[in-house]
Amino acid sequence: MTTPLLTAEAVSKDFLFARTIAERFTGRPARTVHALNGVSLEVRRGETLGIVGESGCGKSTLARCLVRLHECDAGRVTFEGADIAMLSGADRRAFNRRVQMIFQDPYSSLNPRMTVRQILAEALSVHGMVPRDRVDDRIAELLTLVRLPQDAATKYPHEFSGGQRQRIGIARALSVEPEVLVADELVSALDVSVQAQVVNLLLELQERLELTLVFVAHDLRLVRHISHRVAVMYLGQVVEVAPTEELFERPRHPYTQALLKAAPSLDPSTRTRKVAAKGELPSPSNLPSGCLFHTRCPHVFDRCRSDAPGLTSRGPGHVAACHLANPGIEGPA
Amino acid sequence: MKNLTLTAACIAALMTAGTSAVGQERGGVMTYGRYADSLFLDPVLNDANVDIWILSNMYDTLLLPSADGKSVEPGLASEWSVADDAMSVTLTLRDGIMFSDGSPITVEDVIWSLDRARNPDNGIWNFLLASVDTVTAPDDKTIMLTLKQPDPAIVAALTVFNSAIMPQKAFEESEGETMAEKAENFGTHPIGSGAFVLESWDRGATMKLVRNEYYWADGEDGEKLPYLDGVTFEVIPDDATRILRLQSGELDGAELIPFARVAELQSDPSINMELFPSTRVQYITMNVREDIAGEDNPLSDPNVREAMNYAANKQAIIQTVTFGVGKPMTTFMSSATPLATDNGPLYPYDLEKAKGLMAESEYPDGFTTSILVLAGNQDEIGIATALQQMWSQIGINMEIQQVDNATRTEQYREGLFKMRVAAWTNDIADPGQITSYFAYSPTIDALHSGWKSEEVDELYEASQSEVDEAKRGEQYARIQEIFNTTGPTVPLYETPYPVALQEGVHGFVQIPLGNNIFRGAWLED
Amino acid sequence: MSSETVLSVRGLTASFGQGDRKLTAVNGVSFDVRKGEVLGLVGESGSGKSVTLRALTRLLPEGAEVTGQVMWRGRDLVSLPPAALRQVRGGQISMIFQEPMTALNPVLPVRVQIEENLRAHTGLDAAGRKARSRELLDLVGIPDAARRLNEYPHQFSGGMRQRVMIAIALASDPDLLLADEPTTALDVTIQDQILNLILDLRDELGMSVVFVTHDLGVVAQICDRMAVMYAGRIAEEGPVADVLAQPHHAYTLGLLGSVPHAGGERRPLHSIEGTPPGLAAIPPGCAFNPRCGFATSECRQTLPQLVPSGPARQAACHHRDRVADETTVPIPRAAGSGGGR
Amino acid sequence: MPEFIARRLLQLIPTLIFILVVVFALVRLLPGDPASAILGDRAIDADVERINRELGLDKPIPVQFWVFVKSFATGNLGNSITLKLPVSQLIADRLPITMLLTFMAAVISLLMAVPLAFVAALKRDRPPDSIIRGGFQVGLSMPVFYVGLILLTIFGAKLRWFPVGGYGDGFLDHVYHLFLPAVTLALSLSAILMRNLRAAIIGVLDADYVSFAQSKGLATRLILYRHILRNALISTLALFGLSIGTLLGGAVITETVFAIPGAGRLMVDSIYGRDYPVVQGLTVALAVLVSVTFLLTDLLQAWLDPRMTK
Amino acid sequence: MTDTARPETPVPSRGRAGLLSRLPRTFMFGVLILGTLVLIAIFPEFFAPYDPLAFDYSAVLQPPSAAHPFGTDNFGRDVLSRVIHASTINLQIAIFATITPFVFGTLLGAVVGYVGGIAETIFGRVVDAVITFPFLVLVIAIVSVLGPGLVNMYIAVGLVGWVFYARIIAAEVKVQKRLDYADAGRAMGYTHTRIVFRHLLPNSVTPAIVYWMTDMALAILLGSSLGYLGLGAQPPAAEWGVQIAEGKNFMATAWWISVFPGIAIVITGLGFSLLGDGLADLLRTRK
Repeated sequence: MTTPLLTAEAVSKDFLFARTIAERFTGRPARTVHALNGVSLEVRRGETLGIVGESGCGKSTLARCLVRLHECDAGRVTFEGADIAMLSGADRRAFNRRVQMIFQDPYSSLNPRMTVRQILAEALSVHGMVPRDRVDDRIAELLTLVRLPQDAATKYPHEFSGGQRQRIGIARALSVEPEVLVADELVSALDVSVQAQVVNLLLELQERLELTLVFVAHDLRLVRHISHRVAVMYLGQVVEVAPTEELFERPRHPYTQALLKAAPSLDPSTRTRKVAAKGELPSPSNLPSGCLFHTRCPHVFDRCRSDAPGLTSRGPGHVAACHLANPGIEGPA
Repeated sequence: MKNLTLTAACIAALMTAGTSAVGQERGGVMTYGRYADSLFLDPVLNDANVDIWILSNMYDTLLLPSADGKSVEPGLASEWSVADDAMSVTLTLRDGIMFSDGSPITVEDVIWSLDRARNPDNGIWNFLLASVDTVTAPDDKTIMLTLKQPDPAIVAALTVFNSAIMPQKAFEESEGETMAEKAENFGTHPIGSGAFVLESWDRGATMKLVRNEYYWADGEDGEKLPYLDGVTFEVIPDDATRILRLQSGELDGAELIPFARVAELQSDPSINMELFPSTRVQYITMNVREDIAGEDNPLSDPNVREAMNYAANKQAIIQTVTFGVGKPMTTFMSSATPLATDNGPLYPYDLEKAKGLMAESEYPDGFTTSILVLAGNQDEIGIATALQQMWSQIGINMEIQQVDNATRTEQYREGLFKMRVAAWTNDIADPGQITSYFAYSPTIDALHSGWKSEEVDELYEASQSEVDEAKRGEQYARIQEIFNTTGPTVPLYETPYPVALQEGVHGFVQIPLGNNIFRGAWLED
Repeated sequence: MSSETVLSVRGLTASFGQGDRKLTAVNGVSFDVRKGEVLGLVGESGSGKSVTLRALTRLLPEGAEVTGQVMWRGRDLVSLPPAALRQVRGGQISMIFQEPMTALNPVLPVRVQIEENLRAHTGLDAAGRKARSRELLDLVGIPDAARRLNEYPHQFSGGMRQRVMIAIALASDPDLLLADEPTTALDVTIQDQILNLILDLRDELGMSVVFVTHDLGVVAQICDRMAVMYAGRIAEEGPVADVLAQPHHAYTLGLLGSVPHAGGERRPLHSIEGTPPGLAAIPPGCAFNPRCGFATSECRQTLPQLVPSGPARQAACHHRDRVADETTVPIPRAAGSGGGR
Repeated sequence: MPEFIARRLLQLIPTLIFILVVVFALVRLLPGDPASAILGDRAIDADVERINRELGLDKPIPVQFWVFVKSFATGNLGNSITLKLPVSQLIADRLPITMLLTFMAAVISLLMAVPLAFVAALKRDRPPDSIIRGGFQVGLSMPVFYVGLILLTIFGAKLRWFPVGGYGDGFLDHVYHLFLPAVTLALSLSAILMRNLRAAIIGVLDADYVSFAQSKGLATRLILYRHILRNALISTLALFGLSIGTLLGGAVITETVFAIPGAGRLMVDSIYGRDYPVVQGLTVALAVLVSVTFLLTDLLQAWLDPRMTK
Repeated sequence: MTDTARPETPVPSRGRAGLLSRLPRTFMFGVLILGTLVLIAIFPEFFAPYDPLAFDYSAVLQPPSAAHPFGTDNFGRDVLSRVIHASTINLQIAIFATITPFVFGTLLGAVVGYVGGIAETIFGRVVDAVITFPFLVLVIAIVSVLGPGLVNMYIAVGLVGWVFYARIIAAEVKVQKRLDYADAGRAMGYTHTRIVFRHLLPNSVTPAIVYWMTDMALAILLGSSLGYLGLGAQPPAAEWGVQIAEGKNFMATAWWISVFPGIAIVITGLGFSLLGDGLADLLRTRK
């Protein structure tokens, strides 16, 4: 649990909107969405790292950078110490095999024109996982692994429910025997009862196959349930990382605090009529100065508007990016 | 000496052609549907039938063709005579003739017009006056043409559109640097000597002519012609639409009625379906060169050509293509052409004979060839389709190739075609023109076929200066005999001009040369 | 909060199609809405909660058949003529939707979309409508209302769009707000804002709210009473705190077990096996029986009726007593391809 | 918005260059030359040479191309070979006719397609829908020249409600004359538009904002026009714009059948007549016209759909 | 409706027996029409009572009768036999005029849509240029260059027609490539070629196929328009458009020459259109 398996080092990623001709003539710079702004994170072997944040915080972009679906603009992502952007040929294929991604949308993440057998066989054959004559056996094993009936192999994705499709997606990822699974909002499109089934499956598989899991989600309860450690993201930055219990019990960043407070609790007795965080997310193409959260922070003071706080330690394995040591309770750190 | 002077009575005959005894009525505008618009209203520099066939309404000539196309009548010149040695022609201008702007027509105008028309640099029609050496005016009423050699066609040539009399002054005052540019500008609002004058012209759509108040000829009622206040040409390329417009009463007349519709319109009581005699002949031209683009050409074998002629059932083609309107040809030129021979229809259908000829030819087993037809032209397609079937019976496999006019003309001119469907109309009431193109090899290689007969060439050259009508008739009889028996064509039929007119339209004629003559036309109320 | 009933639904049934292909999405649903209360309709996809909501004002696609009774101010909305129904819709009963991006007409400025409501239900003149529109945007917390009225939906953020939709729904002071998962598409902090806004407006305007959601947390936070729906029927109904504390229906119990609870980290959730049935294949008896650990042959044969099961509570479960005693969901014995552990 | 227009106009430049090159190449590849077309069968070699010399066609192809490009650069499109008129004048005379015809056809097809698409969409898969779709399908499947002749026979010659072809004098008369041809031309477009619009309306009918509008208690008419039609038209509009090019092309045959002296017929006549300057000038003029139409439909779309100019 | 939009319920699997009954009725009707047509087109001799090219001067312009159900034309040819034999050529036109544009346009569109960027910009300009040419005029010009006849018509249509397919496919691939399954393929380490042709194209091709059906009907119409202008099928071959053009002059006296081929075109167009609509329904259920 000590050597990071996968790390993000000051990763930045911008998306450019094509300039219009007139903009080119007037020399106006292209409109840029700053999706990631210097994210550093490490994923340790065997752990589940939860990444939470609201839409537009960059968590999906980060997940895609981790598997090299996006190339980062600055910083680097390393896998076992090697910069993944430098990998090519067989190395790149090996990386692609060892680090797998599973997707949010159970309806669009499977090719609707391929049967489950074709989907799995393709993955198996492209990476040469098993000899040709073993393909069917392996598919059967995979189906069992994700608790799908054997006759699923001959069906098309549209013949399955959302939860079953997510199992197919998981089976596809597992077919190449990866070490890391990056799950992007894996269950958020599913009904609650089905969500629970998939979460249970994921937990079980992780244990059995000794997988490392990056679990990206916006549902705090789920992340809390599944993760060893949690990173909170806001506007393309990691604002706080801590072991799960530590984070949920003692959040040190005002944004984390607001997030936790805003999440509706199942306990009707905890009702408040106080809004957890005022205002809305600033535009990611026009970032605020200083601390990115200062426009919405209840504890904002002058320094927040000019200086960007770095991640500083708040305890064992606990870092937060706030000028206040313990916002809401104590003074500046 | 042969005095061709005719009296004004003949003009009256021309005027009344095709009309009933009803008295002429004056006024009104006749609307006439044409298949295509004119391009260029200059008598000398124009190139096409769409111009030629209506030019005479705007530009008058010294002499006029007769209604049957075979003889000549007075025009701007009231009298003419050819010298005994046939080396000059003297014409007398009519008194008080004026251009449409009211200016007098002078001998200077005549000299200028004829000199322009015969200038070898001007247009493609100057050959008609090629025999003229000088044009002079002994006095202000008399025109004298002196010739380089006798020309039996010279009188007829003076009826042809390109020798029309134009106002020198107005022409030269037209805008433009060169004569060609002046002609273009003059042609868009011409001042002429014909019965009508151009009022407005919406290119491709309508052309409006109004009566020329200064026209010289008198009508039946003793007043000046024309009877009509004007003529409006509507351009309607689609045959069916043209007929529909006639039937709906929007047109008073429509030209080029498809033969398929002739019977139908004949039975329509409100429509007068006219079939004006013409010099139009329909035939197949065969390329008779030994080889075409390096390939052996079976059509060079006279036996093959003769076989094809016998195997072509002209009567059947006349039935299916012209619906009985056409008639079989007796010689390569139309029967309305002066000096045309008539020894019965050429090559009556005889399949057995044709098979026999094929067996004697170098291609007893037949061959494959092709024919060019004008794309979309139903008559030509019909002819080719029928021939294709007929000739298949003597072992000839003929492919039909539809091409547009420019492509066809190019292949034709360069001698690359194998066969083509073609038609011809005389522009002059003389056999010389058609013979020059069909049989006399120096002009265009006998219809670009590569056919050549020394004897025909000599006879033709001799005939061009032969003024003895009888001798000339003999020369032409021999030319026709040679061409009809060995020539490069399959003569099919000759057809009249099918023109449909409303019941109340009188006095309109299309003469065998194709000219639409509106000056005697009148509309019944 | 008074106990005056404003809306009374009895035996509401909504079906689509005809003959063999007839699908019943809502089957004999009955409930009351009292003045000023927020009633939560909870369920998973396909449970019929949204169709129920839309059936109240017959806002269903052409071809849908609605029967039963929806009593509103002494009139039955199910049999109301269209013209009269239009007066009720938007005037007395307003509705807000899940996706403000798709529920707002993308090609019309916000002003038009508010004013057309005012024009339909109020006698205000042009100036009055304009003033009222601005007032409404202010009311739902949209800054710079005068300018934003002329903007188009795509120029608003997600949360602001939801506020716009609420403003439109409130245009003619409705007495009942039908909310169809209005916060599902929003981030938690924005959801928090909108939920508070709805509660504030309820308090200020004295409306009643029917709030459809699949999120038990949202129900816990804003509803007074809740009805849990499963396969087109109400499974159980009662005050929120009571139902969440002690479900009387096995489905409610399973739903609660599926939600991660603090303290249960990285342990299997008490999920329900299988998936909800499709409308075309609703099992006989209790629709939940194939997924239910309590199921007996009775459940497979007899449809349980919604009957009182405690103070102000009703449940449609043959084994409500056994369920009430359980704290976690038992695993069905007939489980097929594998269990949750 | 001005920026949007500027961008679209700039995009036109490479398009026009491409078209110029293609047109130049195409007309020179045509077999036969203007002389053949003009003189016909009776041409003798000397005449052909004379005409080619007059037209500058005896010069090498690169020189001809240079002259051609120069003529466009200076805006002087040259003179028609057959009609002996400036090409610019011919375009000015003929193009408006085709434009009016196309415009009328466009309006008529909208008038036919929109209400019937509504009926078909609202009565989806029921008899009115089937009848409407079947009817349009028949219209779509009929050759244009055939439809034209049938309309002419019935409404022109038999009933005499409309003139049989021609163009008439004065604007109203033009409109009157162009009515039947416009209907002919509109038939296939309206079928395509109807199909597309019907699908769009069906799509929009399911949209949340329609439900929302209904939940506001709005009158049905208001919902149909303001909420459904406007949104459905947006997607159909792109197709409509694209179809204008097709319509302009279809005008070739309609103009021939109805004897309308428009640009379509001029184009075909000029191709047949090897009237190079006219073919070149007219093609470019048509391309500009079509591009402007695309631009206009884009603008209309942007006006209807504020999201486009975001 | 959120409730019904995404049913959690698995769709019952389609058995073979269920397949027929699930097919849209329009599709079945289209298949019926075109199936019959293809059968006739393959074995015209079997259906045609006469030789379509045989003249019979004794039976010219006969109205429909027992001997000649569709009458005869001005050469005495049997119109029914000509309509039947024409079906071969017309189906050929429908297929050959569209297959190259379909295949080429689809492949190019897929690549352009996937690559995007500068390729897309260049493609956009080319498409603009081609679609700004009035289609029929361009085809007439090209046919004039190449000479009339069907093969040259196919070439002319092919030179222009691919644009429409490429546009459709490029737009669709652009949509599809943003879907997760495309990313899933990339995350699996699949090659671009595999992703484009194995994954994106099969999912993008439906609108092109549907358009293809319409295009085949349009090709027949174009063939008939070119036939009217004399640039299409060459005589004596029977082709419906040519037949209509041939019968144009007989509309008043012998309507049967043009009406029956006209009906044949309408029915064929209807068949393609129904098939297209049906295919659209059928292929869409997979999504």
